Amino acid sequence: MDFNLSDDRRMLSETLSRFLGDKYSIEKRHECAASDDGFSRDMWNEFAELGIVGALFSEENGGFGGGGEDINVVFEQLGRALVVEPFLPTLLAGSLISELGSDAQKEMLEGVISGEKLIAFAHGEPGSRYEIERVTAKAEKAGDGWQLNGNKSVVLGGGAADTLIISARTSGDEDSANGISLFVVDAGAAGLDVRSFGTVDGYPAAEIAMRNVSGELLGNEGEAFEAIEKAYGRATLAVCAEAMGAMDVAKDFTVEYMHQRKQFGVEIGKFQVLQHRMADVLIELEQMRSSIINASGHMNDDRVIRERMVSSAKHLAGRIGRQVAEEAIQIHGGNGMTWEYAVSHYAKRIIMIDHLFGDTDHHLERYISIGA
Amino acid sequence: MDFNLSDDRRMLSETLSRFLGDKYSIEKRHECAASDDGFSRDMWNEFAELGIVGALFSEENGGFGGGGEDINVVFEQLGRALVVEPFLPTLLAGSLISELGSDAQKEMLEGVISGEKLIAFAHGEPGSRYEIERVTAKAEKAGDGWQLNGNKSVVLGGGAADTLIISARTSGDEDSANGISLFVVDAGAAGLDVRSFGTVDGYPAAEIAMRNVSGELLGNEGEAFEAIEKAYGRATLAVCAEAMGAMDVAKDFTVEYMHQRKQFGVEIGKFQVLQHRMADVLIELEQMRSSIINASGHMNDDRVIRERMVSSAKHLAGRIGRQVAEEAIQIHGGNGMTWEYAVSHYAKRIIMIDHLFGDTDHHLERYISIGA
Amino acid sequence: MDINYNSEEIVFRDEVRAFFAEKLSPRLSNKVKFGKRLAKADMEEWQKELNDRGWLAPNWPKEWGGAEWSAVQNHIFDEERWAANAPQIMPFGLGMLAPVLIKFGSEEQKSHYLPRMLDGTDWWCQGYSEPGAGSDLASLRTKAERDGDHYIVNGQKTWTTLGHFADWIFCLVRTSNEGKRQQGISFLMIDMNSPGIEVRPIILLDGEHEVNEVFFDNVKVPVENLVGEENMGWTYAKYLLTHERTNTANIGSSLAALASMKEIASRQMKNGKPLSQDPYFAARIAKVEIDLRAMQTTNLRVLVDADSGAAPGPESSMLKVKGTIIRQEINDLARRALGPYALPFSSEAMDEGYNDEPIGPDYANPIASEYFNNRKLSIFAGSNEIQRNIISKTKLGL
Amino acid sequence: MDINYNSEEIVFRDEVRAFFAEKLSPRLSNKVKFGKRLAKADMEEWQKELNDRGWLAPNWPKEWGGAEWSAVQNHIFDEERWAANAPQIMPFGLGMLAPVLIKFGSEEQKSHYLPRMLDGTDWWCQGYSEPGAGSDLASLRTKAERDGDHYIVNGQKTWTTLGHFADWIFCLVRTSNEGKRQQGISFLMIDMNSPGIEVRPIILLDGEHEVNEVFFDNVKVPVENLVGEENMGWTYAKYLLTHERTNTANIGSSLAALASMKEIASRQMKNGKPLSQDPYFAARIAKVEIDLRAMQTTNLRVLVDADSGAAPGPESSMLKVKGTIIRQEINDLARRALGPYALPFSSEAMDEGYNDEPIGPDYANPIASEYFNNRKLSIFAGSNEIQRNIISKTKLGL
Repeated sequence: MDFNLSDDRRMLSETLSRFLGDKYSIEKRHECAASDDGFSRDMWNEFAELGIVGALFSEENGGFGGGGEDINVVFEQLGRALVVEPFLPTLLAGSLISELGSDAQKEMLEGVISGEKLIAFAHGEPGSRYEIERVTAKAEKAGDGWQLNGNKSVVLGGGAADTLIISARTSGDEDSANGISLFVVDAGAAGLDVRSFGTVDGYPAAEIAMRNVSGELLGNEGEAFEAIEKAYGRATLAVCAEAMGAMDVAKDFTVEYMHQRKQFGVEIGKFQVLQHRMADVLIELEQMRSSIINASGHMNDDRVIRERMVSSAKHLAGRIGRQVAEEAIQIHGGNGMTWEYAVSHYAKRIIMIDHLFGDTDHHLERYISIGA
Repeated sequence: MDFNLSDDRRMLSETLSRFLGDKYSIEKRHECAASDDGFSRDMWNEFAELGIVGALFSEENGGFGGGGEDINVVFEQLGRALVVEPFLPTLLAGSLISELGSDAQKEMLEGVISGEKLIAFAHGEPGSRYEIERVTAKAEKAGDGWQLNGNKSVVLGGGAADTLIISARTSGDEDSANGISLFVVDAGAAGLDVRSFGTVDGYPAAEIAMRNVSGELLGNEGEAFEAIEKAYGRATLAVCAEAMGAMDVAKDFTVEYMHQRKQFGVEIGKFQVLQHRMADVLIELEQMRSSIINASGHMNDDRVIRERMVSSAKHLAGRIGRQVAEEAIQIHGGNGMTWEYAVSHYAKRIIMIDHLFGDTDHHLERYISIGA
Repeated sequence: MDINYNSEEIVFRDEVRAFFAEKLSPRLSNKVKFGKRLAKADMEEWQKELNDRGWLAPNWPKEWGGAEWSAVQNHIFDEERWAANAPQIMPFGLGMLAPVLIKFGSEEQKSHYLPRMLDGTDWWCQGYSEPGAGSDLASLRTKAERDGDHYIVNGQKTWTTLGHFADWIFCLVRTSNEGKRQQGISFLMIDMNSPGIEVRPIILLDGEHEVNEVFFDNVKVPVENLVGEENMGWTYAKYLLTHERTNTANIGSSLAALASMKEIASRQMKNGKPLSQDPYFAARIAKVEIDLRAMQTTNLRVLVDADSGAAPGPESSMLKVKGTIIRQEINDLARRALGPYALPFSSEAMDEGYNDEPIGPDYANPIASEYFNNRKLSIFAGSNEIQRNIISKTKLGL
Repeated sequence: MDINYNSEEIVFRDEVRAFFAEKLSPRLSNKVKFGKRLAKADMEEWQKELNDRGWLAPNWPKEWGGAEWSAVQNHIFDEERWAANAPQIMPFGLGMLAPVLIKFGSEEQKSHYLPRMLDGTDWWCQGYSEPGAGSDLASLRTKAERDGDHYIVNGQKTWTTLGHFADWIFCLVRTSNEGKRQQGISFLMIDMNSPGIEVRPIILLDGEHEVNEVFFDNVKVPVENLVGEENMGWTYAKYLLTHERTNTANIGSSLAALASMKEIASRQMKNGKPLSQDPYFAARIAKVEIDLRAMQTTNLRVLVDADSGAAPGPESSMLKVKGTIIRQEINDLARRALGPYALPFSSEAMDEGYNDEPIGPDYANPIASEYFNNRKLSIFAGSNEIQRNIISKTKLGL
């Protein structure tokens, strides 16, 4: 039993942390988020040069990592700086291409890892909520290829992606795990309508409508569910780690504020109720960290243990996240309500992560149903 | 809108309060609970003489009250003194006799109100949990009367009752609301096996086994459910009020202790965390009181509103009860764990009320299903 | 005991309902319902309707144009106005300054300022909070020095709600440093057009501008703008705070928000069924609904007491704490109900003229933003921590 | 990083399992499983088995008969012993006094007392707490005055667990009133058969006798029973408390209780189906299971750190707080699971000889009683409030 990072990963973590400290202030972050793309292509290239994108891919796919711990290390740092660049879409789509892609399809990963090519995964639909098996978009054979019709919603990084991986049903009922297929679609494809928007916490996403859009099959027809579940599992772990980083910073801001801010002539940190509430926050952050360790440690195990640990972590991220975010704002008082104080943006990110890949209730239910 | 007690009820409350203050110390209570019957027949006679039993019955049935507010007023005071005498069994069985009894059957109420006759209602079964429509005990016609077979569990006041009202199925599936009948059974009836025991919080109850026991029908055959639900509603309101009284005392003990007890040289009441936790207790006690007012105010309204308000109150009694009882013990520290400090007995009663007539989860679910 | 409204109260409620049905335009109620931004003109339009009916300042004495409603009537009106999605009346002039003027102001002040509040000539804002003060009001440092027949005011106020709409501000200012901190405070009315006043927006975490910082740089204020006596401002401030007793529990707001959240939950689908039928979500709804129903009765118990002359004491702290917890819980459930569609947010979509197709369901856009904005409820107007301190001190003697 | 036990740890775990399978009698494990009272003879029987295996004092140095287990080994043993329903080893002599003697005691003391702990000759109890002290240990008032080659001890100790079984008690006593409260405290070993000692039972809220008051009236204690130096007792006491670092999180206990509670929930019926399949109850179980699984890893992280030499600091406070919350939540779920059958309680049914048919299911009788009894977990051994104070001071610098 050993809970220390390997030397490689500690270096990765430190490199990224130092880079973000130098280059990614909260002002810079707001600037990236407020730009037309909703992120900075220059920053993305710098991240890629630094090898951070490659850390999400295995060596056989041209990267130098790709394991659960790599995801943890990278995303915790990204969460600490509220990075808006498209790591999450890259992880999602990249996992699918790595898992299912033909040699020809995998060729695009080189461009992804070098930062030249942006990818995203369009899966959720207006009526699917958090159910990953509910797919109503349809794909039909058309000549040599396939034609896609339907709608995809809240596609992370969908607006800037050069290539989209899109799920569509080729058979089965609309909530059946069988019969889902994946397609590689060029962003410029005819009939593809991409409407970009920002999320309330400042990240770029898009709504996508497809009318007879041409796509190329990725993996076997109708058998994509398992790979989708795995990719979602990896992305879920990623946002848990991202939440962990953001929560840790929000906690630090709050403790610092408790030292600085005076009320009735004394530091508010001297008020025992605030002390105890922060002690509880500290305890829960350790619980969060432990559950992430469990999820990443079981990332390559059997489905039942793997997905139960993923759902445990995401359940806690929602529950603990709300506690941490709300305490951070409350203890900052009015200042915590302002755009100016960075803590408010951390709180927003922490809360909104509850809406990615299933919220705290969804994952509690999933934990129960997978175990049964 | 008027939230004051009428003069009559204020007098009833004050009379009972004064009587309990004089005659029902915690030592006396332990003595009553530890006796063979699990309560004191002498005390019961005194309560009856004082008119407290009669307050639970309407004038047409020989009492002078019987409304939701009478139940509240009486049981809140009983809760304040942890009275173990059989008010609850009397209320349950008495409600059924009042509602369904023939003139001849109602004659026994005179003896009940005067204290001479003890009654109880045997309804729950080993497998019924909190479902009032689940009845597997069977009754079959035998000559002029009926013969009962089956088991009844945790029958409050069942050991000392002279007459039992017993539910049994005369038709329908084991969880059907239709087909349940009630029977008047003499405690000395052949084939009736009554095993008395005490509850963990000190109240007398019994397990009952029936083998060809003779009973007399109360009300119409197969149509008892509605009356049972109403009687349970009244009893549920009663234990909510009882919990209210017990919680209020537990809160008072705790506040007093916070004033007296010193740690690290200061009154523990000066510790802000304890102050805030008690402030929350105070707030929740007001919520509890409001929900009891709502339930008693709607006691004669349509089923949906009446039962939703009853279930609201019982849901809160479980949720708030746990908070109040656990805070009371925790703040009393080791002393709160001892038999000697009365607060521990209040905590036990508050918690165990959660197990009477449906716990906090049961009533949340019931609130939802009744509304839908 | 009678937990129902009596016949007079029911008549009143029906009158209020009829009024909203007749006078509240669908344009305005839709803006409120869908979380669109209200312009100053919107609020003026609605104030005029209320003023025409004599209900703009319902708690003023009749001689000044009020209606002398009971606390229960105020509560009924509040529930109905939320249910009807009517705009909120800004309380700074009508609900906060006015009672102080009526009780402590000169006859000249009353007859000048009160009518101008009613007819919308003067918009008021409030200058209580200062940077770094938070819930510790008495720590204020904005000072007013007497110079002939003027005060010269220097300092800064903050969290000034809708200060950018206001013509006037009433302020607590320090006129003396002697004695306890609560002494030496005066209550001044200041023209927002005075030279030396600067209003700077504070952008909240949801990107909205509703509060401001107000800076005073040698602002000249005529001495006749002093309310009551010099150095007695703390008394007036406390009167103002205890007078403002309705709505602390947010009952009307919570009832309306609960209904709207339940509507959302019945339209959002989970596993092919309405989310409202999901056992977990139904349990969350039921819990808050049970809490709110009890809170409504708790609030009415306090109000009925108040109408029979009991002074509103620490009960209002209890209403504040639990009322804001319930209100915030409803916001939390609303954002959860939306699932992934809580994420998209468009600030432009909150403008009246915005006509693009919404992203996701038409009710989705403001929901997450409201969740964040309403975190203020447990912070502003005396944080819930301060309220618990008050409860502990006054109700428990600790 | 590797979250699994390594091969040595797995070998050790299997050894422990095999040992329990072979040496723990069904009679004893059933008593533990069904919450029956353990007699002193039961504990002695089990201690002998452990001593024969060399595992009775696993943390002592090998020269004194210990096994020098790592923290992780201790954890593994604890999980396994709970899973096997083995009796708890009373820690007062073996786990608390012994480390102090080994570190600070004289050679004579070590060679006299340590073997007698192992072979069961001496049963020890602990004399730390005093009435009115609670978590404020240093406020102690029991005094020991030097009189020739004896101390004369007067005062009172309380919460003395199993004091009625004990041959010896180790006590903190005041030998000087000079300096700070923490100075002037000495660490004495006292024969429970000494004249002037009286043990009075404290009956707990569940009616059980497990703790006592111990009164000292001019009790003569030979000076050679002093451990270490006079007036240095606080140092030894603190060493004792920080040394006792395993089990703070109650992981083994909670895992076993969770398994047992789930078993109950699968046998109790609700609406014709096992309660464990009810969505509400299943959610409650899942929540605590998720918390516990994370806590297990949190605890192991701390233990692995401890094995690599890091001093156990405020982490043990964090483990204590959350660990007891989880343990108590499981107790709460167990009582809920029983429904109405949580109510009946028979004290006699907890005796070994009791053979009457149980009232309700055979697992029901002790459940509610255990819920109440385990409220102590958040009170004893430094209340959770004290632990949060420690966390705040040490981890947050507040």
